[in-house]
Amino acid sequence: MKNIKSIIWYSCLIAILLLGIYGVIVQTIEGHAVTGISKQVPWGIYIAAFTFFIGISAGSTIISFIIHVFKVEHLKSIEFKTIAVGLISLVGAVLFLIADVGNPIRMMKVPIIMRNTSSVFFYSSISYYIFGGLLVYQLVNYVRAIKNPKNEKFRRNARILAIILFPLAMGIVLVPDGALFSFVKAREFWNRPLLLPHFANAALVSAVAVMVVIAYISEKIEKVELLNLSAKVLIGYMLIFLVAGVLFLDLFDILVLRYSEKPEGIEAWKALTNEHLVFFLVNILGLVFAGILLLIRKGREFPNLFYSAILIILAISAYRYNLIIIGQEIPLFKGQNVELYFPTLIEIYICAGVTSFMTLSYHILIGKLKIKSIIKNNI
Amino acid sequence: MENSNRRNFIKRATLGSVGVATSAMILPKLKAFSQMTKNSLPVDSEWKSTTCQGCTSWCSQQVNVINGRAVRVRGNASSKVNMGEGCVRSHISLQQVYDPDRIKVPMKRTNPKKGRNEDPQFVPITWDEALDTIADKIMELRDNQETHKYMLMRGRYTYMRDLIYDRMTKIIGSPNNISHSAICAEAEKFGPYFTEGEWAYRQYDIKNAKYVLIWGADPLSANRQVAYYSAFWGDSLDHMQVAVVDPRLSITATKASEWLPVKPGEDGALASAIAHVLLTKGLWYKPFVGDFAENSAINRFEAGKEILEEKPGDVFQEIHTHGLIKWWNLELKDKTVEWAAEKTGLSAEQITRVAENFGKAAPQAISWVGGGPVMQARGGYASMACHVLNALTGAVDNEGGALKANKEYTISFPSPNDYIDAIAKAGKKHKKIDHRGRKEWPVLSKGKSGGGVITNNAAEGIINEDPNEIKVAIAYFNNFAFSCPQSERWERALSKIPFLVHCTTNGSEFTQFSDIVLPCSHHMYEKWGYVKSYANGYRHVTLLQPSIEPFWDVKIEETEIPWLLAEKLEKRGFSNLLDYYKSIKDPETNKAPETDKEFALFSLKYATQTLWDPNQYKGGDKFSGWDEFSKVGVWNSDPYPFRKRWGKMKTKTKKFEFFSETLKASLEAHAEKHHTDVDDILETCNYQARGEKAFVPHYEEPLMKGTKEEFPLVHVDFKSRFNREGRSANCTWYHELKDLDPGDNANEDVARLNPIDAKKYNIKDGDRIKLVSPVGEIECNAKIWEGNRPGTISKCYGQGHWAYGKVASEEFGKKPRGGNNNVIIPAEYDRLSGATAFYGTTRVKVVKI
Amino acid sequence: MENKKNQRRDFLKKAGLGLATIASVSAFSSPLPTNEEKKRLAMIVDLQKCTGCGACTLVCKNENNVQDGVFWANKICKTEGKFPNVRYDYIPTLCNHCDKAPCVKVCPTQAMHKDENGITMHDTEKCVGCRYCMVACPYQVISYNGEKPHKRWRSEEKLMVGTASPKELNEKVGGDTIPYYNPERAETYPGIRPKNVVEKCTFCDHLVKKGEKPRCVQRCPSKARTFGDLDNPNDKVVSLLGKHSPFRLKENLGTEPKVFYIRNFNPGKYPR
Amino acid sequence: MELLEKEKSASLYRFLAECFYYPDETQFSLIKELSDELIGLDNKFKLEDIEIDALQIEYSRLFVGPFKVLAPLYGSVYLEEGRKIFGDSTMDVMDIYKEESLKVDLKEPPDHISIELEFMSYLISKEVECIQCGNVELSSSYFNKQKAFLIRHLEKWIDDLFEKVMSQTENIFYKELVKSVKDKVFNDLENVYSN
Repeated sequence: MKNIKSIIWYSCLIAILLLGIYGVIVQTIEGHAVTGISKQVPWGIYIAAFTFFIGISAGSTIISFIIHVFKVEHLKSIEFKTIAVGLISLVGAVLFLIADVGNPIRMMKVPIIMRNTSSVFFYSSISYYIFGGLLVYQLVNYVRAIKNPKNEKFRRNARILAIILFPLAMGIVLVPDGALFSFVKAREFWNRPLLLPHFANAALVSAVAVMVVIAYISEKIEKVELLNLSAKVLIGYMLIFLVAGVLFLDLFDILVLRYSEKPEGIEAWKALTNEHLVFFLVNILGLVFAGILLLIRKGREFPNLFYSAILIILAISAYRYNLIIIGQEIPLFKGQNVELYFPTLIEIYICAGVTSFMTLSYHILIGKLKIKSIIKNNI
Repeated sequence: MENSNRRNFIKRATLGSVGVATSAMILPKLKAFSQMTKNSLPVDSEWKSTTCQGCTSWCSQQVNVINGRAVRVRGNASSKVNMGEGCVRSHISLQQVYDPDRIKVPMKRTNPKKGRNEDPQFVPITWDEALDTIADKIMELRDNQETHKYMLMRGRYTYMRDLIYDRMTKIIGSPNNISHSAICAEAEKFGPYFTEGEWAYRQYDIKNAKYVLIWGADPLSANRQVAYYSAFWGDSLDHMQVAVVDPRLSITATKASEWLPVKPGEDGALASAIAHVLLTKGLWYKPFVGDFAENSAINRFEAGKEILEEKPGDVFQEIHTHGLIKWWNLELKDKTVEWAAEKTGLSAEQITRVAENFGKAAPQAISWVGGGPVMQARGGYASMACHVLNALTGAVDNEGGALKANKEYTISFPSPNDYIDAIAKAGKKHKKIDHRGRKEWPVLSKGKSGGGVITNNAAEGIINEDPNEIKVAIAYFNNFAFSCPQSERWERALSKIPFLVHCTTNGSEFTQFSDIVLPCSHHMYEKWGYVKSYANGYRHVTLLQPSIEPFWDVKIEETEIPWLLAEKLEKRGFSNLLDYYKSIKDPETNKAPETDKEFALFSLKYATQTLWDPNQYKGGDKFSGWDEFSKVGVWNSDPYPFRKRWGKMKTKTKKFEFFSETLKASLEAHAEKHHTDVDDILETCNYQARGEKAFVPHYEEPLMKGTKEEFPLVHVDFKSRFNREGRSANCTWYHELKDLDPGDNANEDVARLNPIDAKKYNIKDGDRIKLVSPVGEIECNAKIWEGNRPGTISKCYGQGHWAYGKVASEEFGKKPRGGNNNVIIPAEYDRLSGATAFYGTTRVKVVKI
Repeated sequence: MENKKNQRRDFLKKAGLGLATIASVSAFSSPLPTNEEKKRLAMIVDLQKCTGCGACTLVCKNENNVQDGVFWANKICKTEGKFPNVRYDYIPTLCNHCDKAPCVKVCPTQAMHKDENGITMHDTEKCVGCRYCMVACPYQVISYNGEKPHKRWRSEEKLMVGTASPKELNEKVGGDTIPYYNPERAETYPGIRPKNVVEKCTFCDHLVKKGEKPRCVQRCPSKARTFGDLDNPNDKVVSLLGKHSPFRLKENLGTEPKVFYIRNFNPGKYPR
Repeated sequence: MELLEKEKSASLYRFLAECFYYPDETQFSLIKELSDELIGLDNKFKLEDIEIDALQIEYSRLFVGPFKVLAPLYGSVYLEEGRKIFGDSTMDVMDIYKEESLKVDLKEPPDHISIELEFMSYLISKEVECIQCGNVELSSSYFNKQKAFLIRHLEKWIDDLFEKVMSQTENIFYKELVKSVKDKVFNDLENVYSN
């Protein structure tokens, strides 16, 4: 029974991955003309997805830091997974970038050969190399630490690295990536001081939510209780706190857009309440309902915690999508038409493919390293 | 050592001494260098002079040919008319000449059935086969003594046209050479002719003008002299005010101080009111018109009051004009501003303001008459009403005024009379297929009854075999099945012609009905010819010259094709045409042409000899010979002689006629021909005037097809600044820049509605709609636009080709891209001039799809 | 000498690609630094002279072999007001060659860069295709080649038996993809830009280098454009800027654009 | 008759200039075509027997050089101390070209032999033009310019180049070529521009 389920699950993942590969092939041959991007909206769903996953990557690294440094014993069990998720979503985010740029090979050379130190892109691409490298090293440390529970050296290494990774995640992953947008003066929708906190907050909450989902699924499928009750409660509180933060910032944004009466604000508000209404509602209502779910007593337990996590993930992806797309759809000049962006099938294929690839990688990472059992033993 | 070396060299480089100079011919003049001051282009790059015929501005242009390819276009700086400038449409010609959908080889039809939905199933044939077939058909007519059943249709032309349009038709023996003039703007010439004796368009001296009142013309985007006016418009705005009368916000209106969004067809009312204001406020230009007699009891014009003169000059002493008091009594006295405000839908204040400022600017106050108010049923009188304002302000022939064309000295081709044989003579005697000169068709071109053409009515003639059937027809540079209103009639007419030849660059709607298709050269890049035009106080004669080698098997339709046909006819025992053509010799060598190519060149040199031959010099630019002329590409006239025509006009009275004795004579002659009186003629021809009013400029109500109840909106047709006549729709540049016509959208064909109407008929921006008129319907997109007069729907002409190429039609031969206005415009005419009505004639309703 | 060798190799590479014409044959050495003075090139558009005809847009496409749907020179146009008081405005746009160009700042690879005359140039060899410049440019004048340019001209489909396919025509007349291809463009920048990179106006640097004006300036039918050196007090641009009060697009962003506008498109002296 | 001589002289300078370009296929066939035009060249100069590959190798070896340019084609190398490119003499030629409102299009230093030879050819053909229009004053000014240019530039270094090439190569084409150039320059100075 379990076998059949997992076969179906894996074949689904592989099918989606193949679809993604097909998309990549088509896009490589035809060029980005097969996507929905235009002169006015040069960045589409890839960049939205990129911001989402880079946020998760940084967020889950920060969680691992919290677990490690504050010695949150309840969460010890997911410590390794946070790093794994951090690494995989970083790879995923970079894959989205690769899907997005015209010359991926050239892009890989950006921080090494082709440098422009005034470009934020330069710093964020450096950060992917450093951050990625350190994450791999951290992962190795963990594996070694788990495999050699006696050897304190690896634990110490892991702790030091966690401490190093935290500012890295905050400072060189989240900041440049958030800033990637807010530095752009041309798009007033992005050029706001509160964009970065919003961006970071959303990153954290989505990372926690992803961890909850992983924990829940592991519990259901692998029958391993990763989180005990107090851990769940702790996470529940964390989520409430973060969701509230994001909601407050959302509310602030809405008020500013609605009442500032700057043309961009009015246009953005129009977009939010017309073409982007669905995403907007998913964003706000998702967070509200997640908050409500979490606030009720059962909310800090499975499966309610899981449901709220799902809602949060949906809400944050909607937020990312709106952030990227509306920011560009607003006309730059008075009298100019609003140009709408719609992702094409090929774009959706590729997005799904990359996501499926990340899921598969996670399975392989966890499965092949046989860490499952080790953890079990460890606990 | 040194010495021996030198000797060696000298031996070797005696080299030099035997004919080396040729190497200079292989090499470009400069290779390592470029001239700093001049354009430095790649070595094998050259600018060749030719002419753009994208519209009838006919600007002298130069083509940059690099490695044998035309790459760039610019205005020819040697022209004093367009002065090195050219408008945006000149550049689109590159996409025309390099249009992949151009026809490469002659083709013949294999599907005998003709009709809109019949695929002609063309197959390629050789030129020989094509011309043999045509020659056989012509010989058959000649053998049967029915040469009058031959017909020649032409659209655009160069002045080489006479060789095919006139001489060939006459020598074959047919009266039926039908030009497109009447779908151009014949009515625009009507007003000037019957007031000052000039059957021609005018040039306007905006460099010196203080006020320009424009009637339904859009000189910054279409016809005439777009290049010249564009170049000086901006700076002229410093010293001139502009008022534009147009139901839609044209680009000229956006660059004007006043926009008068008149109700379609009511221009005449506005013109009369302005004249009324000028007279009642004493703003007319006295040195030209004259003034009240010093001892006269009456010394001003008062609204509603007739002025009685016992004998002319009693009360008012005119100087260079004739009949002012008659005009006032017959037309103007009651045409108050309030009356006009109601008719035109404009505010009385605006009319008064415009009229007063216009009058105060006299004599540098131009009344600029475009096609809009005149290419209407009854438009001839509007043409007069608008044009005479120029006389009231003294702008006629004056600095800062409305001028005629300068003198030029081209030579017409020799008379064909000696080559017209008995058969041809008999054939020529038949009546023409377009019914000109009949009672209901006065067509008073140059004052002569039946003097002009009624292009669009030829379709009726063909369909009804009235006066006779047409068996063989040749057409070139035209597309009547697209360009003539109620175009469906042409589809029926062309289907009826048993043998139709089309000389064309692209397979067009017209071509779809042809039996033989002959691929033609592109006028600007592959053709020999010349045209004339005028602006800036000059007239130029500009050459069309091949700048690139034709890359397909194409021929020049006005010279090479008739020559080749003449050769074929000669082989069949009818040598008159070839003999005639051979009589046109190269003026330089006095050699008769032997090939089609020689004929094309020799005939051009013949026609322009006085311009380039220093021994025959008559005026204007002087050249050392043909080579220099051909290199420069354009001849300029002497500058304009202002005020030379005052008192010497070619009218009956030699004066500028407010009361047109000239028109009176013409109309009376036409009436006499049909044994009736002028009133009867006017009634037959749908005019409202009776009695003497028929001879003064006056307001006539617009004549529109359809009822207001069923078709609530009035259609406003206009021309795009990208239209190379109707021929740019297969160019991608045309479509992607279409939004440069204010109100239009790129890559779309839109009909524009005012938001008020849009709300009334529940149409949203971007809706797919159908425009339905009493005669047809077209599909396009809706555009909601404030620059449109409520109650009207404006749509640009130029799209809606169902056959012109891959880009022009959605599905070639079947489905048009956009809508062709001519499908919904009814075949209506200004019968006095023969002009086809395009404006203020069509009522439509909008149906959402 | 090592340098020379490289240049030589470059040359051979080019020749191998069949790009060598007589003109470029002799160009096997790298350009040596010229002693020409540095300039601060700028353009002035006189909106009163401008008639909104779009010739700038079209000749630009012609000069630079720009594909359908892409505009290096573009426009902003708007209709305002209510009938009959309607106003139409038109502002031609192009790359502003900003002194503080946001596109140059954000470009990760220096593909977008300033040249010695203040022209914002682009290097297709370095371009990653990340489109950050497009996002950062406040004027929307950069385009991205999402596919191989001039798709229409690569087609082998014929309209009917007696016509040619676009490809056939191009081969017949000897153009490069398009039959009216302008080879001069290729002197400083790819004649037709490859897929997956951005492209934009270069102030016709290939013409400017030869002492000519950009093509849109040369061919503006209403002579609305003036082009010159801001650092040269005798240049016409300087005196024009002094005579009128110019404005620039989105000056508040501090990008220091070098395309100036003077006077009004709409000269209406009465309320519209 | 003198006019024809001048025309020929201009052609010869132009031809010699062409010979100093890199002999790729186009250029080589151009040279060949031109040499056919130059009736009277003796067999040594006939290019039929010369292999283009060998010529290209030789050209690269002599004038471009992978490591060391054996016989640089720039005047400044011979005229300036320290053999630098772009010395005062280079500036001088630039000025001279500028006076004629000519701009060097070639991506080479302006004192490259091809450019200088072409410039001579240009001056002579200008002179011819002026003679044809009957502009005596201008034509004689062009004549003087030719003389000045030869004396100020080509004469000064052509001999050095000649020596260099003669000593560095066995290639008949280039040997003959530099010889011809040198002969032409000195011959002209002695016979044409002597007074």
